[in-house]
Amino acid sequence: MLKIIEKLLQSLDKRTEARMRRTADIAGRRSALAKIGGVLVGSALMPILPFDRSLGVAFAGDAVAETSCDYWRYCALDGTLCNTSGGTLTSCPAGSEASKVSWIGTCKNPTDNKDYLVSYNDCCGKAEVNGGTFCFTNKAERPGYLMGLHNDINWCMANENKGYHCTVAVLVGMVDA
Amino acid sequence: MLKIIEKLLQSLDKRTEARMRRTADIAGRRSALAKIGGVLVGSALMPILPFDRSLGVAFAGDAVAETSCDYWRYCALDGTLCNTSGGTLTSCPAGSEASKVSWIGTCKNPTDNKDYLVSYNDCCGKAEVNGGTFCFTNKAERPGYLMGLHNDINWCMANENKGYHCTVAVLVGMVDA
Amino acid sequence: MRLTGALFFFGIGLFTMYSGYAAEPFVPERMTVETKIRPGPNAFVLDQSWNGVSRINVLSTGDLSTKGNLSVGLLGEFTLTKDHKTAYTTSVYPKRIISGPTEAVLQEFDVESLTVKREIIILPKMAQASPQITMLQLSANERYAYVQNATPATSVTIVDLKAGKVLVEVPTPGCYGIYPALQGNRFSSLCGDGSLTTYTFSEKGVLANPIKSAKIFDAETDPLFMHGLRAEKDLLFTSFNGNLYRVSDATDTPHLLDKFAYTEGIEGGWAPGGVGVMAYNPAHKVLFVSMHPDAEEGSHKNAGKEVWAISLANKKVLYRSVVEGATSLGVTTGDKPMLFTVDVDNGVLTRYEVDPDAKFAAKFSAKVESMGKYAYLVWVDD
Amino acid sequence: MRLTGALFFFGIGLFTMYSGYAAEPFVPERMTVETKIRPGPNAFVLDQSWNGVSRINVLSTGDLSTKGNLSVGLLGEFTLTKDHKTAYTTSVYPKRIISGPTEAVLQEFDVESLTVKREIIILPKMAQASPQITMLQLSANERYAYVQNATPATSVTIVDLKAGKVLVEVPTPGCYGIYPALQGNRFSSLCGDGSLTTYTFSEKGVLANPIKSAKIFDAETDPLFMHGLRAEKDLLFTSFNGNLYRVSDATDTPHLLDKFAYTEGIEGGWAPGGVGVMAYNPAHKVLFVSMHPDAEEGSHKNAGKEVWAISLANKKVLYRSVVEGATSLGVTTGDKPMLFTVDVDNGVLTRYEVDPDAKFAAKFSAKVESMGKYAYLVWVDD
Repeated sequence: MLKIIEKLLQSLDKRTEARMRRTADIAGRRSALAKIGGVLVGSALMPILPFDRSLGVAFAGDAVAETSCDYWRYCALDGTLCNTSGGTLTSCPAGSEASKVSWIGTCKNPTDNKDYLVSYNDCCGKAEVNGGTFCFTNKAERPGYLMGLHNDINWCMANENKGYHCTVAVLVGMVDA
Repeated sequence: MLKIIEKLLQSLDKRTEARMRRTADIAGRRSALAKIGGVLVGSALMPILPFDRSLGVAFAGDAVAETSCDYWRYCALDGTLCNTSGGTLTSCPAGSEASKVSWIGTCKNPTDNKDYLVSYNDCCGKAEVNGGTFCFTNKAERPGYLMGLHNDINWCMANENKGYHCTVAVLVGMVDA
Repeated sequence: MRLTGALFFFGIGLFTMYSGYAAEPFVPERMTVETKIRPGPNAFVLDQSWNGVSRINVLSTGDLSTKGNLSVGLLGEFTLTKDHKTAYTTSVYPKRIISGPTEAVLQEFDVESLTVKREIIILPKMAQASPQITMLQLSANERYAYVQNATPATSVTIVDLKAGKVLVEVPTPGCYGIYPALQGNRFSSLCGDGSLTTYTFSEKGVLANPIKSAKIFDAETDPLFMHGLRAEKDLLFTSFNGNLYRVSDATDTPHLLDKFAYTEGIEGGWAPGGVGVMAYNPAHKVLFVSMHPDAEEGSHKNAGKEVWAISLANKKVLYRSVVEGATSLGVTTGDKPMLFTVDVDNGVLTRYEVDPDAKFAAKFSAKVESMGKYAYLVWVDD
Repeated sequence: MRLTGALFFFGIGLFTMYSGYAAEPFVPERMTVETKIRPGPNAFVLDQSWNGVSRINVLSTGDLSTKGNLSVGLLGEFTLTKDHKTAYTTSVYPKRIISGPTEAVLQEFDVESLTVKREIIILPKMAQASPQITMLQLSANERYAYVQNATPATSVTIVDLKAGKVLVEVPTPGCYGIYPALQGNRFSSLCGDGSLTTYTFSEKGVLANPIKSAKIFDAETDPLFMHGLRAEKDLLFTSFNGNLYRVSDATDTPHLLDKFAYTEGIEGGWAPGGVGVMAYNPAHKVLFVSMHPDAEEGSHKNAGKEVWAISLANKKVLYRSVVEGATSLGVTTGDKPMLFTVDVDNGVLTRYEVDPDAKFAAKFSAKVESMGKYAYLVWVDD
């Protein structure tokens, strides 16, 4: 599993490297990422995917609250939960903006016992609220040499407004065993 | 006692008002203050007065440590003690700068049972150290309409570098009963 | 392991995938951004920083859950329009945060979306003061913002919100705090000589001569808290000693209307203390004051151990409610008041239900912790 | 009351006054500013902020008293010259602290006076990363500073400290962390494919082709912590699982020299954890590692409950000292090592005396609390 992500990231890195030699401009990088598409580019998904909370509903029987760090989706989340900051499990609080890039966790859903890819997007442009729930879990987290699995960094880094506000956990893929 | 300080402050205010009508420049204000001289202008004292710690020595028998908020000089000190921040009772820590203006407390020295005027100067241009001792005492403290007795304000306000680092307590006068 | 989601990384437009598990389709979720805060009345808690972002945390007065925040610069001050739909802050953004040239900024926020609508650069001499409602106020018609300055000589910057720029600076020597008049381009300020002084200006920024009241209070023996409130047409102030001053600023020269000691005849050395020491409920003409016992010179910032409900009509203390610690108060204006307290010592916001049929007793109903290291003031919607 | 000091307010040049009390003259004190910190070895504790000033608190290793601090911007990183007389930081100063354009700045400090000597503006793509020693390093001759970037694509900014400006940006795709070579204009970086890649540049900023090692580690099954250390001529890394890798970067192509499992045969599921997980004492060739029990996938940032002393000579664990909690370690380099730990969970800096005659057992000797909410790393003078 990690190897697959690793390869994807390497591929990404090679393409961006080539691009970087042409331009060091952030907008340039952003469009390079957008062309490759996918998980690292949260905002690129937004116009394409319809909003769907069916998974949230399906797992409503889950004993662990979505505002608890023990909730299954948060297996590699280093940050403050957006649903304790004015947002929801998958939405940023009003007045903040979605991070353009994100890191990925692979978490097991206790309901169906399957592994899901979770995109941990930061919400940006504000300071954290006071009193939000801070989580610090690191399952399959890796140092920055596997950047897409790394959470010791501000994932608002690619936004114009880089202040860290909170983190959402968005299901973006499923791992078939 | 308060009345005297009040009058002095009013006098100060009237002069600075006149000056303000000529210029809103901070440097201008600074020199106006310097001409009036005295307690509110900490830095103006520095080239004039020889360093003298005799009072500190005289009160060495005092039971209360100079790093405790109960030390007698700190009767109206809202801030972090410089002597727990790398400085001393009357000196700013290295790399910071003395505030150009200050507020005044009147504190009773238990050794001679006399009241002293204490100039609480802030040290400026750095953030507070972690782990410094924070004191919050307000004897004869007054709202900003008696600005020279007011401690709910950043007394680094007249410095170019306004970051609040810590506060010293300098004896500048004695009250004769 | 095979990664069903692998297509997802590369395939744009092909986002519905099927897992091997049952026949349930996997639909990737979409990240969104809330465009509005959750509906319902808000509490605004100001957590001021001197070396980083100051925050105004916005909470539901219903369940005290967090709706979001406004993030501003150092030394943040805050105010709201009368309809509570627009918020203003002043704060400073020095070049190197704790050093370098200071840029002072007035920011205008839409409360419903918690977004910055605009910025207006103001004079960098803005008072670098602890939170006080009197540091930032709006004019009667909300066209002007009044910003307290201190260098330490005091003045007020008048910001023309229509033009989006500073109109004029008003010298207010010896006076501090801004109390806007109910009408006109006018505000008053509390002065160290015991007067209230009124300042008037024209749309073009021409200043009239300030008008000073007779001596109203004695700054040495009975100093007033800055936290003055509007009660009907008058201004209310309390002294450190527990005297309530009712002042009129309706005519040209402000003047004292009434003064009474609400601590008189009550044992225990009680006195008001904190920052936002009073809150006023106009529906019942009842004032709430944060009170601490064993008062002495220098105890005027002590957090309240009780909140006293005082009838302005008969000048009596109606009820003394025990509270956990109250640096500042806020109260709703309607018939069934909810009282809020913040305690800067422990960062707690607490809600109390006030019962008008029980002499305005305040009963604890909820609290939330971690409102910040410097949570000084609270504003509440009805 | 009569104010003897009244003259003082107005009289310049007349500062010696006599009180009515005895014959003791009152001499007004003079406020001063320390020009140097108190002498003696220092500990530097980095408390990083993401919404305000990051601090490097400077303490005496002798009594753990505070000597002062360096105050820098958000996301502060820190390093020292070999003689510990000059410090460098990188941090960001966005226009509105948490929003607006980012200015990234390298700052040079004189340690003895805790003053900023100069600023160099660097690329704003500087990695907005939690503290890691590998984010900011100096070249062998200390002429260049290496700054880690991430957008998230990774690169390194080379800052020419002689010229006082950025020399060149080196793309380091798939690699992260900066390990300067012992000689020349060269550094290496750890890569997700399990290699170490070496980058060389000329004084003019011309980049040589990067040289990638053979695969040294497996990022999935035995990932390395970023916190690599220099041990004599080699680089030391530990994996999450407790394998110690000794790598040479002395020749053109970096290569693995040795690898051994220091947890082998020890019960309890111990593994290294934290941020600055290792510290090395060259006098004895002993490595200290922060270890936690019951390790599992995802526990690699857990604070250590023990510090293990490992002999590099015979590849054995010499002693397991119980500690209160250790996120990062620092150790003096001499004959009688002092070990320091910081614990980011509670902001505590702790000092231990290490006894070389007792198998390098570390005995608690002092601690200081309140080192900050994000006190991640510690550096110590000898």
